[in-house]
Amino acid sequence: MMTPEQNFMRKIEAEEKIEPKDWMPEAYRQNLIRQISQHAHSEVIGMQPEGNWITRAPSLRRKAVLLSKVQDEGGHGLYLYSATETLGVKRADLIAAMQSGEAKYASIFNYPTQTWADIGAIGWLVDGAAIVNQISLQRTSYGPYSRAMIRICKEESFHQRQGYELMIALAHGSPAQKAMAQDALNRFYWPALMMFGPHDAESAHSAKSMTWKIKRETNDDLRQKFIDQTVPQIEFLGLVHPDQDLKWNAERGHYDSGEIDWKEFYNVINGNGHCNRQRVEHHIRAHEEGAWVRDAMTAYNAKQRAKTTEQRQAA
Amino acid sequence: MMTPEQNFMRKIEAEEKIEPKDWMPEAYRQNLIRQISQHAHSEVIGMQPEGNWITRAPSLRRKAVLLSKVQDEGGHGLYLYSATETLGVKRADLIAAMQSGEAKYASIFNYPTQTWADIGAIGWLVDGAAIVNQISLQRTSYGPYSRAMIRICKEESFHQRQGYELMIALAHGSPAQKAMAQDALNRFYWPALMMFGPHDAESAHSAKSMTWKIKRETNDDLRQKFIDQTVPQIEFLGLVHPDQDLKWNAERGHYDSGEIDWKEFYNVINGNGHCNRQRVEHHIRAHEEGAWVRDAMTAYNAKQRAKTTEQRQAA
Amino acid sequence: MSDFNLKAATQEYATRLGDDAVVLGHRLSEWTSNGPFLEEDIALSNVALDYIGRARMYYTYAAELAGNGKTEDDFAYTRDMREYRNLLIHELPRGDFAYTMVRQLLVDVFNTYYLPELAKSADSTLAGIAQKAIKETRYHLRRSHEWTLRLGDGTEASHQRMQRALESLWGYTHELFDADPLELQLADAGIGVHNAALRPTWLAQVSAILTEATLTVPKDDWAVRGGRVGYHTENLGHLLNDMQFLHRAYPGCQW
Amino acid sequence: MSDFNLKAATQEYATRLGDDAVVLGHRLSEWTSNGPFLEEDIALSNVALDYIGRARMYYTYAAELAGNGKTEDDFAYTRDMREYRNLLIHELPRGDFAYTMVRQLLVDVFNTYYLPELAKSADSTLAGIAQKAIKETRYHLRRSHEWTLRLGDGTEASHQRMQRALESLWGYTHELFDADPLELQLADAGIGVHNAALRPTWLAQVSAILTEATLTVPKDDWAVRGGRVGYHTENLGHLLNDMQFLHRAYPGCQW
Repeated sequence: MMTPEQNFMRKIEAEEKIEPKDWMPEAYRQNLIRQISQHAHSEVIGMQPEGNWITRAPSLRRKAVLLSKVQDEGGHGLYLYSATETLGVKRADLIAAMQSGEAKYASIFNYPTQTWADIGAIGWLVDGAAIVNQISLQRTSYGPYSRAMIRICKEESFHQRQGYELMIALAHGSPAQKAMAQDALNRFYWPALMMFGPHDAESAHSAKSMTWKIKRETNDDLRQKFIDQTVPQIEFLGLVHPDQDLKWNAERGHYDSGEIDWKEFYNVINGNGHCNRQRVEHHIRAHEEGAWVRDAMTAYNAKQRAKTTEQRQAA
Repeated sequence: MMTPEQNFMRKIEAEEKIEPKDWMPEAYRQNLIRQISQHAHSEVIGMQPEGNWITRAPSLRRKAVLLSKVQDEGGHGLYLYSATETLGVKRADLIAAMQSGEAKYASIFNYPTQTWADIGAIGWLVDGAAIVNQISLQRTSYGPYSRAMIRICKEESFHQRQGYELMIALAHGSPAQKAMAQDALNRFYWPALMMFGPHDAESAHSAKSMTWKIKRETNDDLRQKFIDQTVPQIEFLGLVHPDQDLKWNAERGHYDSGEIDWKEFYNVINGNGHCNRQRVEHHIRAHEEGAWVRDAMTAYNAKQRAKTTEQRQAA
Repeated sequence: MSDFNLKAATQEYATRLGDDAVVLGHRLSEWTSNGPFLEEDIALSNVALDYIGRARMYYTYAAELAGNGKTEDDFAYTRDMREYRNLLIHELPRGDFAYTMVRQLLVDVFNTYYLPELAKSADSTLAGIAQKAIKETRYHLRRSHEWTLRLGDGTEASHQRMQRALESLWGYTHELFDADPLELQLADAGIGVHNAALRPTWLAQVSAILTEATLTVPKDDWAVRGGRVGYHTENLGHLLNDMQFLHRAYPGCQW
Repeated sequence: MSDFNLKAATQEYATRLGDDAVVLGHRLSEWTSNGPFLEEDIALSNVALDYIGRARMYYTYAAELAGNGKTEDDFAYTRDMREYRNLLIHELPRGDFAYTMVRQLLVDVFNTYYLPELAKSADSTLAGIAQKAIKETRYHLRRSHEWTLRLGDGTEASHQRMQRALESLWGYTHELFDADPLELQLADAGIGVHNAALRPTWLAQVSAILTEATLTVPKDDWAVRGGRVGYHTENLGHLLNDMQFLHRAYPGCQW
């Protein structure tokens, strides 16, 4: 007979999903909680930079599309919090950890949205990078996470197309609009590349995650996919590629690219981004402003339960 | 020998000012407290409708002029609170009475400022009407009030010229600007006439105030002055006079004018104006938000006094 | 009323309804990422979306009737505050969650009666828009009704906030039942709605819900009016500054 | 540096200083009718006015150097957020009274050292503007110094607010002492200021005041930068929406 550990690894090898009630190593559970909740926080915090432009969207159609997109991100946050909760933690604790800075969210959301074109760039590049990662995570070993990814990927692809379509409108618009698009591309391209995390050699959580098939592809492989797919998209827009060192490597069948400024990456992660404080403070403020609402719900529900009990006892 | 009452009336007759330490009838004192504090509240509440456009003034010069004007109104509020305090009341109590609705402010400030032209119309018409009244009040019988009026009149005349000058820029500007000016004139002309209060026959406080020379001219006389002075100003702007019944009366040497819609006047006074609630709530909010600042000042001053005492005792 | 006038009146009417929808949709959208918890954040965004959707349909129809090549965005983005014709209740600030929910209750109950009338319009486009909106409104009212109960009969603090919001908003409800000659003529022509007639039913249902929620129906002792003649509170100007800035800063662009 | 470049650089420099002033002046003006009591409301409006005044002088000089018929208002009202060059600390929101006062303290002490250097500028216009501003700044600092003492050493609540504001703002102070090649060259040319050299004195004085006010000098463990290259926080966009809306909605008008 197999030990639980052996049985667990057998399933992993056999590409069977691990389900909430299955035995799993504690480190696997912790690793998943960290990763899925971080993903959930990213969806929720990601509502802010785009939310910053909802009231200013320049057409009603764009306003509806953006509002709907930000709403979807909230929905993704919900799926992912639910998926995390299957691992035996509570959403309230996860949120507290994010608010205290103990849990992270994707550093990309610490960049400010400065112009309307940033909404396009985020949909196209940031969601685009996220999808490359998420497609690979559809095959992740934990069942609830995998199913959440499948569901999320569909919507994200839709968002990415909308973002790119917004960029097309700008890039093919007036000179001022085109400049706005180029500027947004310049600012978001490199941070999007950084979304895949450090180079494989320096990635803290990678090895174990690969063994357990939580992660299915390495940071650098995923990043390369994104780099390759983005080149023709930039060309179609008629914009200048922000990476001046970009070159097609026929041998590798991939684009070689310039060096990422990791100093900048760690700089932003370590609290020197424009919005690190703002994002968390915004979340805390909304949460605190909503405390009386949540209290009232609890009180109302308690009253209703008491009434029902009374009625039953009277009957 | 004269009784204090006789002596008081003698001074009034002789155009001598009544000063804070002089004997005065209690009704005179109460009447003054009501009138001067209402005037003070009007200056302070009047900061809001104009303050509404400070961040949106369309040129830096206009922004500076408007900011400076609203600041002056705060200053007038201060003089007038000080003048009221000479009658043995405290500013905090006056403010509380205004916040509770017990004390009034000029109903004109319950009208919203909807466009930039309203800033011009308020300076020109509202300050203009106020000045007509205040010039007459320079001769009011209570010394501190009279001196405050003299000081305030100078600044108000300056504000009125600036307001009128703003209207000239609009009325002589683009068609859209001219339409904006006409619209503001249409909305503020009648409320400005109402600022002088009900017709003399219906004015509650007038008779006694005239006897005591708190008021020096009747509501209708003051209103007539304002109507007459405004006609050539509207003509110079090239705008249409909002009163279609306006006609020169050669016999009286004054303009006859259409009937004021007193229903509208009482409607706004009685709480159906656009901003009645907003103005008071704004004042209360700012006051409450500032409570911790005032508390800290008090605490700090107490600490400093304690230190000084300690040092003295040690010396 | 000649045919030409009827068309112009219908265009004006569609514009008014579009203004109502876009302004309230905008206010609701201010909740996105600011809700009291995630589910509610999403739900509020959803209601906002319904209103933006209605605005688009009404404006598109108004543009079609105008027949001068204008689009929905010309209506939303290039008219000044004084040209907007929304009823004032829609432009009041977002406020706290109690304020938002009380406003929704008042407006949702109104729409529950107004839209079925509009759905009978002799104008098939307006009838079609109303028909679609009825379904949305059913969901909106279910929400605002439930929240009114929860918050009214929740904690002492939530009760107070709800009652205060109710007192602040009540004076703006009278305008919902006003009609100027244009709207009266359209109602008589079977295109618009005789809205004054809806007040008793509206009041009865609102009162019933408020009472169930342990809240007190305010006195009818004040009323603020002016939206349909473009006489607005100071809030609308700031809303339009936000909404129109970008569109106006780059005139003539496609987005 | 050729004469022509010097002129262009000076124009850019005057624009930057104008941006700093207009943005902070705008923020301070948001206090008008919102102050904690009337005297303070008036005083804050007064400081706001000083900054608007400085902005006008700097922009007018920039316009003169540009020599293309542009005016101060073209600089203030027609440039986008990405073209603004103010240091970020000036664009951060108004915040509460503690936040406003801590920012003023940090900026006022800075100006106490910066302006006397600028007053020695070989460019007599810049020197003249600085000379005028020195006097204002003396008054500003007296105020922010006193308020820091009162609020820092007032109640427990006011102390906490002050310390929190200080922690939130500290990371934005580093940018005050940065200089790009343009500003370095201007400083070398005797026109600008070697601002990096001012930090030790600034830090000493700020620290002394904070300590006197029983506040803790924050750690230097974070810094946000970008204002001088037009890389702004999300706050500036909203500020400019407000400020520029009317001017842009009616292009080409005189006001």
